Amino acid sequence: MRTCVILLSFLLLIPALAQDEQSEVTAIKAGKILTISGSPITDGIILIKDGKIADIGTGIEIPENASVINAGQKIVMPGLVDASAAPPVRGDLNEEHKEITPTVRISTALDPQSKVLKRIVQTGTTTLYVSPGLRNVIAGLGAVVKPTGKIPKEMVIKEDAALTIVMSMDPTYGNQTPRSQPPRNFYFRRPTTRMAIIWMLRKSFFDAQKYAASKEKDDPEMQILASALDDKIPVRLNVRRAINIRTALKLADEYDFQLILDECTEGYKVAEEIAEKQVPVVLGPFYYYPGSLGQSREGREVNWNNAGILTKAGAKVALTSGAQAQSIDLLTAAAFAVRHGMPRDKALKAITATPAEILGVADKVGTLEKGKDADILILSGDPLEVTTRIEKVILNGKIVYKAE
Amino acid sequence: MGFYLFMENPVVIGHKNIILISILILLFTFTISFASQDIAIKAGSIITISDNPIENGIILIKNGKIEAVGENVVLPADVRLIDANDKFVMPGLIDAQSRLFVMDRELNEGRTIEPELNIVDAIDPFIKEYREVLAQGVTAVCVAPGSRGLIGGRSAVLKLNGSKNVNKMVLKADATVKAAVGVSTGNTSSSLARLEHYSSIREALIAAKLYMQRKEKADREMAEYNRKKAEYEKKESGKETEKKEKPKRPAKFRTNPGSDVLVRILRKEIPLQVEAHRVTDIINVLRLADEFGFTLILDKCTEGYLIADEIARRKVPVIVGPVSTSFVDIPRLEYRNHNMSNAAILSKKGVKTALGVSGRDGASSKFITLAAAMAAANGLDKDAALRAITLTPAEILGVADRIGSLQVGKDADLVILNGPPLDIRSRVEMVMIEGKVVFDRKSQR
Amino acid sequence: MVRAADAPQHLAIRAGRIWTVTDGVIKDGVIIIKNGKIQAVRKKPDVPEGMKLLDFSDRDVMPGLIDAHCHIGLSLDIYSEIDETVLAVTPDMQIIDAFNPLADDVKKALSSGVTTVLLAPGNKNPVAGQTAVVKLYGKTTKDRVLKRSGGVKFSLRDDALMSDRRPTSRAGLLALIREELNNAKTHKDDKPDLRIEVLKSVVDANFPAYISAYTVDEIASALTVIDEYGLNAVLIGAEEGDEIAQLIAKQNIPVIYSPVLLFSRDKDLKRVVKMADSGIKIAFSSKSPRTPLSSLRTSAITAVKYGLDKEVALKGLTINAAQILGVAKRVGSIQRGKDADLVIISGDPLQPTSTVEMVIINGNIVYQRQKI
Amino acid sequence: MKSKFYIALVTMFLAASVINASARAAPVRKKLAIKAGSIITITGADIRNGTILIEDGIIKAVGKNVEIPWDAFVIEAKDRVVMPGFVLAHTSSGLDRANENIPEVPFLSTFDSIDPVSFYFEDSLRDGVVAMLVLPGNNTLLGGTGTVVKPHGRTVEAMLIKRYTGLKISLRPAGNTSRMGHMQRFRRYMSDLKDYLEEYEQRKADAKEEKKPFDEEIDPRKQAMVDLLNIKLTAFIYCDIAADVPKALEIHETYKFNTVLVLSPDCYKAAGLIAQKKLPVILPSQLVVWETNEETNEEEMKVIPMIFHKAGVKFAFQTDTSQYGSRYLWYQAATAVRHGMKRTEALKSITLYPAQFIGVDDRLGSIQAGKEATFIFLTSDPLDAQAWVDKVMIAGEIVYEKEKDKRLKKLLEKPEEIQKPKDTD
Repeated sequence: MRTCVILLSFLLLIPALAQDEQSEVTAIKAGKILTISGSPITDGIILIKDGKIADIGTGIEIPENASVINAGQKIVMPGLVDASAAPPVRGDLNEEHKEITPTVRISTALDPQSKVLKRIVQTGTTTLYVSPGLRNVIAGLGAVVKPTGKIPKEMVIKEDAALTIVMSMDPTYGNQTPRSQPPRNFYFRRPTTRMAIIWMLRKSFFDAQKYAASKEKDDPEMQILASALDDKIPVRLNVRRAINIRTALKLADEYDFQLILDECTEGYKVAEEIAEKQVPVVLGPFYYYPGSLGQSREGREVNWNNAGILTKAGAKVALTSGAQAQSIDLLTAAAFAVRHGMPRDKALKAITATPAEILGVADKVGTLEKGKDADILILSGDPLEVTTRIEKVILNGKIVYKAE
Repeated sequence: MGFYLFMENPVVIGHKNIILISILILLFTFTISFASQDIAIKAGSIITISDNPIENGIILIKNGKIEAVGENVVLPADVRLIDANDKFVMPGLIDAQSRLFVMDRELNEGRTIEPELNIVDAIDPFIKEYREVLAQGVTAVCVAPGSRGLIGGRSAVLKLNGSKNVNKMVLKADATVKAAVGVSTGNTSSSLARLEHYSSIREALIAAKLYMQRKEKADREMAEYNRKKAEYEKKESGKETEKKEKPKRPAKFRTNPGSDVLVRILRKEIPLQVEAHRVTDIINVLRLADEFGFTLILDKCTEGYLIADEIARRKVPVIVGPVSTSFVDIPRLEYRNHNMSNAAILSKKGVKTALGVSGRDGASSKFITLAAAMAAANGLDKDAALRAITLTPAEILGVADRIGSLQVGKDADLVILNGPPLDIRSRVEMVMIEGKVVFDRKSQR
Repeated sequence: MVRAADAPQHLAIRAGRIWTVTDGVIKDGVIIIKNGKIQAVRKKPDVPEGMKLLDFSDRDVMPGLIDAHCHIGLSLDIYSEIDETVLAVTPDMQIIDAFNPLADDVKKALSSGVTTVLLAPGNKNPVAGQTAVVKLYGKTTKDRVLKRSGGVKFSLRDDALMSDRRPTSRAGLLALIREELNNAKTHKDDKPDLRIEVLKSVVDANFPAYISAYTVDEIASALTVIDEYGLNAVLIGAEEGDEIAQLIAKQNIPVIYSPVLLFSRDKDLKRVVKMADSGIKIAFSSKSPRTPLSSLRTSAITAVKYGLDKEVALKGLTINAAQILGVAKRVGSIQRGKDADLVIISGDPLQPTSTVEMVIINGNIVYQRQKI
Repeated sequence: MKSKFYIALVTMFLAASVINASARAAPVRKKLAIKAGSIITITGADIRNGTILIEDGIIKAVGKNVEIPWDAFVIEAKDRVVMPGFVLAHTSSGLDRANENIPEVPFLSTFDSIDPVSFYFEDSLRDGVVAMLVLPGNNTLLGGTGTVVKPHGRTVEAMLIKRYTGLKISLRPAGNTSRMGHMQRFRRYMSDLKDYLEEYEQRKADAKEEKKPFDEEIDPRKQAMVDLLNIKLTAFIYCDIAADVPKALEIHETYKFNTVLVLSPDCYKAAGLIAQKKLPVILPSQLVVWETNEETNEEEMKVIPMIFHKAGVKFAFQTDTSQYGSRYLWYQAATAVRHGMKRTEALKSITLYPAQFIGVDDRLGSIQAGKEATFIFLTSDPLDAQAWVDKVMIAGEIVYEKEKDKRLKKLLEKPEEIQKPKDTD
């Protein structure tokens, strides 16, 4: 008796699994579709053709050969975009033999088998920005990647997405003065203070301008700095304290480069200035209290509603999981941002469309629109509820995660 | 997949292998119904180890024990028949130098005399590697503390029956007490250090001897006191005349668990398993055995082939390993004079020789057959090689009454192969522990 | 043991089975050796007059084994002497200069049946130096050294990262290697520089690059670099290569695989099988002293146990290795005209129960097994 | 007239209680009635628009139509969800230092090292916790005994709910010692204790025999372990990895302790074993772990509460103040519900069950007549991410109100004037 019951159940399972194979066209029927770009669609249909959204809306008729994913009354939304995630790279994230290393491309060291990637995709993140570490003044070039593919080339969707520059105190850590003792290694160097950091920055920008003017074009490092200065590559400045944010804004005016503020722990103090300069902000990991998530001494004056205050002032804000804190997933981050005072719609944008814009991949990801990549989440309920769970994650049209 | 079936805790299902799991559940229902039933294996060739091989024989298994072995065995009515007509059946293999189930960094407490330590406390029953080892026909392993401790603690013989309950895994606790002499640390070895190992072990044994005498004395006194007390009380209850003075109770003897273990060694209740590599160390250990008369097992015994006669004369059993240094990650000093023919020479001289993998991690135990084959390649004859990974280790470790050969009354721990055991092309088809199928190639993906 | 000195001009070996590797197994054949070269391989057991005969009618003969990556005969303390780590980029360094043919471990290794090895610098330099192919025995340098310089060894391993020398990070490592290759590419001949010239010959693709990469990300970045600069490359190690086997096969890059015996989990033991199945040309290595040369054959045997095709395994020990190292003209199979590097073995070479009984290099008997 | 008299009385009462009541505490009424939009009783069904009647800080009645005495002070909470305050069955926070350096210190008590002004307690109150067992950390074999306190009060005495509760045994070897050695040390301690007790009893017997008075106390350093043996104390055994669980169970069997298991994330592997023994467990604050599937090489999500729930193990949640989300007990419960746990069970695991584990379920853990009037007033459903603790009442006394929470204001609102941050770094 028991046996045949089991047999039955096990026969019933087969069609369920058969669905896994992706046929030419896939169609998702959903009770509610949060497009983010426009207003939500009720009882809508999404057509997926070779990895892209072929069509989206209501009353679209589904082709014969299409395999249908029926999301019933569940909620469908675009895959999440993490503008600052734990990088899937082994070992040291900085090339520490000197402070200015623009040619270091973190994407060259991507680990396709990284567990971080396999996990992050199950929490709904389908696009992430990978940045070099924060130990150098000019740390190198970051890239936008998707958690799929067997070699870096297949993973990266935007190479040289931004030049990571660090104005927080991190570059000074470990540097020593050669006075007390003879230099034993390359850590006996500048900077050991904030002013030295800024000085080194100005110097390299100055050299870059000279280089841009001159004929000789044989220095790859200067080449990158130069192209950052004429807006080919956005500059992503890691800052925490209000004073640094101000300096960053000043520098951006001075050398006019395309500025993105990174981490920005005390952004709430200078929200207006940031907003009026129209500088996008990629918030760092959320801290309850100083020292809680091992952030540096600079994160002392936290405000739980940093995101809310910045948005209210009119700044463009992206919420992130934050490179250090891997226990956070973006949906939870958004839920708590709302809890602490961020408007609901802004919070949803802050983990999808906004980071996509900031990273310069808004043409591919961030919203559910015709022609964009089919990165789609199917949720059991409202995305901002802790009790809601991710049922399916679809990446480039393929189901990459399915909850048991 | 068979081995999943005997885990106490439920398999947590990954969304990928739902079908597989439901197959499992099917299997499960069957095995439940077969668990208590008698099993008969029709085998093309039965390698009993203890006696001559049997062609086209039958093995009858009744609730986990071997009921009968032979050409013509009368089968009961409702027997479950396993057809292995074209296959070889042999007893489950034993790795006497295993690290299976033992957590990394848990092998040693310190470079000290701590006979009281018990390797069972370092067992992790939740590791997955054991399935792979099982799939190579290994049904039991002996795990001992590492060689950093001079007397590192007590070893144990474990069965790979998939139980998550450590007590159910243990076939024999306190199988041996592990000691080590002259094992280099950080690949530097000084003869002085090696001498120090030897002498501090000797001191420990002398101390244990005195402890034993004190303990016995204390016991005698206590017995004496009880006797006196008894008759005193008799007098009490008797009439009031000629009152004797009340006997004084002797001070309570404070037992020391560590010394107690050493006492058991001196009383030959537990053998002392000593890891020694160089000739000088081996000689020293043999001297210790002569002096204190405990049961000695020589472990590793890398240079044993140079003094095989000495070892043979004292009838000391040896667990040789590793057969090839390639099983040791980085060649250590002790292995400088390593010889692949070590086992062969020792057993030719009449030493009771078992083989161990002594690999760098738990999963290495799966190479036990390879070790035997290589020993055979280097002069050990094939039967002896097979014996050296089944019955001999069982005898040395004192579990020969349960495992090691296919004899009536022993546990039905056996391996079914599709070819001769030492042939590289042979595959393990099925593994049984106490009559239960714990591995079955058919149910593998 | 026959002293190598009085090796005869002519030598005939009669064998129960001859594993020629390149054209199958010959039952009851004879190998005629003249001046250290194989003059003929005959299908009939009869031997011409006036020739010294070694009769192994009940034994097997196979070509000498080739260890495609090891550090033998280099020094006593191996771990300090194969890495010149003051500079990160040392393409002009030559490992042959450190090789001592009379070292103990070389003598010991003769019993393993290995007759030819690739010597390589270690993994601690991103550009480590030039490899060499040598025999374990030879009267003169000429017949001992097959290749003074077989190619340049690169390392994408974590070992190449150091806390006090560039590079300190994986990204930095790749930046450095790209920088060096770019320099070589754009190098003008007016200011001569040996280091750059060696690398130039590498980027110009006639000089092989031996790239050491074990994990998936290391291999992945290796493939990217190889593709970018069109290198003539060989992968060393490639332990996790099965994860991206198709990509390796597509760029048809041969692999010198790590000693299989370093692994203990089934998943790892099966990796080499998957790689071979997807069409990658595999050679085995001992990485001595990580494992002794005597375990080279055991490695192949273990791979066979876990599903590797026996022929592939045999080739991986002989001809494939010879081809990957570029010495197939002289060694790697029993063929007319090749060096007489032979191993007499007690049975099927891929059975763990069979033993090496005699080793012949250039027609000289260099090892003979004693009875115990 | 009469009510005036009450007010007078109450003011007197307040004057008396002002020492341990914080300044902003509302006056304690003899009789209180809470009219709540919804009441989550935990033990019974939820009640919409119900009433809770309180007398002298004790629940007299709860229900839909409880008739309110004329002299009761009525608290209107129509738009609030009232439920029993959360109970935390295990924490080592709020101590100046969680562990001693010596491995065997069963005679220590957290009562002596609790820091009442630590932010931890203020935060806990804000997060709706009304009782917590403060135990020593997990770095000492026999860590000492615990104390049940409420996160409110200026002194430990004022905070105290139950003294001398639970003894921490940690199976994680400290420093670079091995698990073999760790277990050896434990057994040694127990066998020495056995010897000691035998001799003690012997001396007692002798004294009796010789008709001498026997006034020898049990060695105070051993007292706690003795109480453990005769079930006067509960053993909170910490398992650092799954392999420690079998050992914990063995200890439980051998010494017949009254045992609660404190688990690390890895211990989910041993859920089956624990279920067999029907032991209560305290889950780690990290509820989701990842395991690499060896066949597929994929990362598989293991949801710890679900694994124990399915195995039929009764558990309580614990929190980690530094971690995102999991610093809130409601978040832990909500996470479990997300992955399929029954809502009622989840809520029990942060109220009733922990109360039972630490032996205060006679007073706390549910809303029932006879229990202490200790509630939290929530702005919406407890598992709702947007719900805030609006008020906390302990024994009929309002001890926390959100709008009076200055610190929270500072954390959520924009500072009035933008002062120049001083550069010290």
